[in-house]
Amino acid sequence: MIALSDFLILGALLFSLSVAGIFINRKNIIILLMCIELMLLAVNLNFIAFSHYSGDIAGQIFVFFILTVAAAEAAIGLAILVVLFRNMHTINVADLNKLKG
Amino acid sequence: MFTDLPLLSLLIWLPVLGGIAVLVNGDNNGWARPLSLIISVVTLLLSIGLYIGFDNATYQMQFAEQAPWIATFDINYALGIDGFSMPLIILTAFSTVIVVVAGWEVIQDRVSQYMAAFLIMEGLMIAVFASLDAILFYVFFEAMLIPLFLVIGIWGGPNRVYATIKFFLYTLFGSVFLLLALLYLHHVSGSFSILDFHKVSLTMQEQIYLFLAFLIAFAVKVPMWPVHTWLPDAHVEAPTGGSVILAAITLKIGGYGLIRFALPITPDASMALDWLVIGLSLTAIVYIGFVALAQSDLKKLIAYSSIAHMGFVTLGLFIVFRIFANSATGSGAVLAIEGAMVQIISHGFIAAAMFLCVGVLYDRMHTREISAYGGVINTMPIFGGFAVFFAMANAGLPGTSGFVGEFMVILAAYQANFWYAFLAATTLILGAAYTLWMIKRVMFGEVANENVANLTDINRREFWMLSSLAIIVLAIGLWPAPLTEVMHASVEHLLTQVSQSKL
Amino acid sequence: MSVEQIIFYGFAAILLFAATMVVVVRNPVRAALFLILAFFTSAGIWLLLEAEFLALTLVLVYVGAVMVLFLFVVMMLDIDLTPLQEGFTKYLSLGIVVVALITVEMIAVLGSAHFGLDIVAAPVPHPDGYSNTKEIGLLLYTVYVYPFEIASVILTVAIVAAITLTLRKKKSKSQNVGEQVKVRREDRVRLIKMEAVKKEEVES
Amino acid sequence: MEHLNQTLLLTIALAPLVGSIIAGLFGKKVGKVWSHRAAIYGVGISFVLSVWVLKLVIGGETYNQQVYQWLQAGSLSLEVGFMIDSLTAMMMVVVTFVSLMVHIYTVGYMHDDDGYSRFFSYISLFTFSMLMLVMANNFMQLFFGWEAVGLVSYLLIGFWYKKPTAIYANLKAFLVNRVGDFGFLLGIAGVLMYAGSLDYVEVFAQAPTIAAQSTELFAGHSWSVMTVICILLFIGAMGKSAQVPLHVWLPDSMEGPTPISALIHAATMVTAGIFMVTRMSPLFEFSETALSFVLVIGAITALFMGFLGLIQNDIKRVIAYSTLSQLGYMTVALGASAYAAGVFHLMTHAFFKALLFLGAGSVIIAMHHEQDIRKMGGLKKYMPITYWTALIGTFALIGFPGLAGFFSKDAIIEAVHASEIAGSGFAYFAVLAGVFITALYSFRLFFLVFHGKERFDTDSDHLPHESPAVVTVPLILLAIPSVVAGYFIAPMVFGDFFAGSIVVHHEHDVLAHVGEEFHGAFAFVLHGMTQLPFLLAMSGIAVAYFLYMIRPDIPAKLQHWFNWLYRVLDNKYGFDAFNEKVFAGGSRMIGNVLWKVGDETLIDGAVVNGTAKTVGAVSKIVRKIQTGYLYTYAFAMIIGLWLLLTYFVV
Repeated sequence: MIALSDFLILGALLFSLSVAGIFINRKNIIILLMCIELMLLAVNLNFIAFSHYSGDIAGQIFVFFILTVAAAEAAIGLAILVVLFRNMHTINVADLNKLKG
Repeated sequence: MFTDLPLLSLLIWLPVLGGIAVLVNGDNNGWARPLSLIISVVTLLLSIGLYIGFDNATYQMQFAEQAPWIATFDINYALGIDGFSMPLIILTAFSTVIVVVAGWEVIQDRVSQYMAAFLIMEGLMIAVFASLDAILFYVFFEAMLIPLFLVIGIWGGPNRVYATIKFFLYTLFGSVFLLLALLYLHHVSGSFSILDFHKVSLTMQEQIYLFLAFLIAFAVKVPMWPVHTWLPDAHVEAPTGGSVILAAITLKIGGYGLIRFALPITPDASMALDWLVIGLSLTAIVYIGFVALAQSDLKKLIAYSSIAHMGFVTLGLFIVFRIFANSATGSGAVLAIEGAMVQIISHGFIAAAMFLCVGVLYDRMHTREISAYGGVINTMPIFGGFAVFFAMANAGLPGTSGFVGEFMVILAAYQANFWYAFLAATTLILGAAYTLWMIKRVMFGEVANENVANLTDINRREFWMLSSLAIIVLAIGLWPAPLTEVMHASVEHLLTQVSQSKL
Repeated sequence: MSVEQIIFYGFAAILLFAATMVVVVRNPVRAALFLILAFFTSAGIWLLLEAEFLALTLVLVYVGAVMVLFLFVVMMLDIDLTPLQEGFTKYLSLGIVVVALITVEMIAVLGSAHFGLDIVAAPVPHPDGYSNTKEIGLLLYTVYVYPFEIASVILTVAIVAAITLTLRKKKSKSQNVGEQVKVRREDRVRLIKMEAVKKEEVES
Repeated sequence: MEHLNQTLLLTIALAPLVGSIIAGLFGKKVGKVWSHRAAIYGVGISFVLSVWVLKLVIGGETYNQQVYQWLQAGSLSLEVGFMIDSLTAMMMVVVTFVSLMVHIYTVGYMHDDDGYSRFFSYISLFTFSMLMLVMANNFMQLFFGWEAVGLVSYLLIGFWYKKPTAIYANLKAFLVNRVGDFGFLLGIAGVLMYAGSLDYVEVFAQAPTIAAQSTELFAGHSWSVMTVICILLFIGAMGKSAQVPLHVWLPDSMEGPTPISALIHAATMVTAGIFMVTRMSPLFEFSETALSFVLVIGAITALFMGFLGLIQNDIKRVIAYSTLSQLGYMTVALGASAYAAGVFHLMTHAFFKALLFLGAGSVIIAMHHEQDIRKMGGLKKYMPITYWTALIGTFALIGFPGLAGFFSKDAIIEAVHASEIAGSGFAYFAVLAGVFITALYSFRLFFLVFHGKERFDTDSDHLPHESPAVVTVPLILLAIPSVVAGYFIAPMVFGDFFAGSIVVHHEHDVLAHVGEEFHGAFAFVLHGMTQLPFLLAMSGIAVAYFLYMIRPDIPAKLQHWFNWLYRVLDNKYGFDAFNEKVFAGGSRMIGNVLWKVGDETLIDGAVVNGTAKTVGAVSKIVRKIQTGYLYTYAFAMIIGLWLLLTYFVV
């Protein structure tokens, strides 16, 4: 049998990997977005695992909503990216320092 | 008939909504000025209804209105007035009419926004005086700053950014403490009603902290020495209308706050710390009197004189404890509080008039430097008459309203301590010195330069504006009884409140 | 080792590998493709957890729509990759240390000591005829109907926002009849008063 | 109107006010003629009715009622009301009479002035204020009138607002008066505290209880309350009645037009202090210390201000210093508890000093506004009426037996002689010496102006000539009481005319003492002929005649020999320089220091802007953390996440 902890640890590893991804790909905004998607995936995994083991379907509902919001986020994020690139001709995060005082 | 109407709500929301209407109407069709005038005059007429319908015999809140606002937190839309707030509301309504008239020709830029700012401010200020719910009070107390901030920031002088930020930060600094105090009082009393605050009993330590919070909040507004330095800057940069409202109403909120919050809620702390307030007030009177003497800018001079005059308000409010200690009869204490109130009202008219006079000169010469003037009375005789009259009122000449408050407070101060009266009475000399020296340098003498020679006397609009103020100043000076009558019951009630320990 | 375990570990290994590759590869196209792999495998794992509806949704929505969008954007934009690689190794060591710490801590919390089989027992499998989709649907349209509606609004807003953001305003060549009719003389003709100048002055 | 009633009294007070309003606010509309008519009718009505009131009061009537309640605070009620008794009635007649004369005179004097209507408005307003002052039945109204006359004085001294000296003088006058009012107001506050009322009758009724109390102004020093109150009140009188050291404004006030010098700065306003102290006699009687203070201040003023009159060359200033000196006499009388004598001198002085000023004004008109007496001389033949009236005024001033000034002044001197309170010895010397000095400077002025050679341009077409009737008629009308007013001495000083209004304690009652030897006015005159004051006055005239008519070279030599003394006198004992430097300069300096150092450097610089700067400095450092890069924030977030996680795990 697979224990709940196995799923949770898998989620944790997935989450850590995406965090590491944010660290090392700190300039490429596309990969940053992908890492965020991965992070959400890890979270979703946890939700579903808990839902399964506690027999409460509400967890899955939340995953559903997360998916919805994540899709929206991805759409807007990419749209912003496109506009950004159109105006700045770069997606390098290091160049996005307009807010620096 | 007036008791049937929700008169206070009308007084608050008519100018606010009217202001919005003026704003929406815009600058293009020339309706901004007449519309604003109509709204402000109607508000003034309605506010006179308060006087007519007011019952002098009771200290209870009158014209009360009550409705839940944020029920979750037990915050109510509770309004009501007593003898302290009613005259202030009328003063507010009157000042706004004057301001609208004063800005009639002078403001050419964004007229509708200018007028709307003042109308909205009027509603908010009336609301401050009429609120009986602490949070409601606080909201209006803060909201009122926004239009004033805009007025100074948009139509102000060259250094207006510094002045507005200083003004805003100063007052916000004070009101943070006010909010804390109100929240704490809610915690203790379980209500946000100011009247419930009056009844809650507090330990000495609680009272001291609350009192200091109130003092900081309202001392900035008054302003008391040493938190006064925002006022000269704000006045100097503000347009005439802004100065008028600032001097006539905004400062009064400080004195009103002390009456409404500090004295009745924390009577024991007020008594224990009265030396502090008295000391600061006397410092304001003497120190600021000297400082005013050294000014070379007309508006700064008047601003400083305002601070000195407001010193009488705080002095009058806080000498009552010493008077109680000194004499068995309470007439001295009544004299002190009513003197402070009369001073509040009278200063509203006189300072407004002084700033309008400066405004009249500034509109023509575009300078506030005293040295740029000289012999103005040669070219503007009618204006000169008004200026000398208001200067005399500012110097506290009997027969003008400026005398009444000072006279009452000095009489009362003697009953507290001879030296209080001694220091307070120096204003007789200092006040006359700085005011009349200014008048001498500006008004009298040979025509100083070509600019002065080309001055034209005041037009009909300015004449009516100044003469209406002059009539009121004279009327209060010759017969203050109608003004003080409305306060008697409230003052007596306040005195019973402050003389009962809450420990 | 049961079948379930084999499937789980196999899928988990692929998932972790794919995730690592997403993080490590330099080409965003390849990263996107690896991300698709990661979604696929996690969909498999979700099936193990009897979340069939969500597993399919994940594949359909993410792989089918979101990831395609990613690829589309990546390919559409002419991205110069070289500057984006800078500092890759510079932060690698720090990243690994921090991430390792987080991982260790998380595993310590989530490990078998707290969530092992002996503590949280495996649930009884659902009977035949059980429909995960039906269950979700029941809940979604009753208890969670308002959040559901809000989610739909969010999606709509997202669509509108995305379109508005990327929409390029083109100069319209169509004519506005209203403006043409409204035009007045002052808008078109400007009369200038000029001093009559003598010829000599002009020359000088 | 058989009896004193409110309508009658209100008419007296308000008639000049109405005249003032017509002349002032509608002067342009109604024109010059109707301006002065309105003002003169107003004051005329007041005068006639005042005489009527005096008659009723002599008939034994008194009046004390409120007109309206000004203010009520607790149990305290402040009212506006009238109190009419013999003192008030006498003052009303004097004020309205002199005022009426001055009004008429002004028609001629200010004939060509641009501010004609304005001037009438002011002097009518003054009459109203002065009437309010004397008719008051409480301290509040007294203070109102007190300040109102000060205001009108301010306006009138600065009437020619283009003259720098005039606007300097009016500011100075107002401020010095305010110093006095400062004390006066504190005195009123003291009265209120200890008597619990500001109504004369109630306060006076409480005088004995007040006198029994003491107060500590400085820790450890116990003062009698009555002394404190009386001295504070007297400081007010010192300001208004120009007693040393608050006298500095009066000579400068001569910058105003001559009619007001006569009305305000000689006859009426400056005597308000005397009136006030007399009115307060029930209080002052309880404090010998205060009386001594009054006496000494008065004596100093009477003597030393007389000296200054000796060296002045401006015709009006000489008379101004003589006014100061005479005010000193009145104050001395008050200090000696001879209130009736003081008030009597007030009355006679009002007539003859107004006469002298108006005479001086007449001379000034004739000399085309030249005021330097060194440029006059021999005017006798050009202007006989002015000459003779001035002669009467001068004789009255120096106390020539039979004229008004003689009776009043002699009564004062006798009273001081009889007084036994501290300082009376010095005061007696001062008033005696003052008699000589008065005669000397008065006749110096008289001889230099009217006798001797003409020191002006006699060839020109504009030779001086007698003034028109509007000027000379008031002179003649004022000359009459200057001669005859003295014969009222019997009822006023030694009789019981003031019985109801002045309170004198038996042990201070010097007038009763003097009165024992009083056997009618003529006997008093004959007696006076043999006394020291008369001899001193005569010798004063003789010395003046010798120095300025026979040997005009001697004064110059004296001036040369006693140069230091001359300089002291010329600098008026240095009061002006001292005030200018120490008070005016000092307060401006304090103001500047408080402003620049206190407000701008300490509060604004250190606290307000200092806070802003500290915040700025801190944020400059903190800002470095705020790189603006997304990954820095992400990094911070992750570190934070890790820290939180560690916290919860451990």
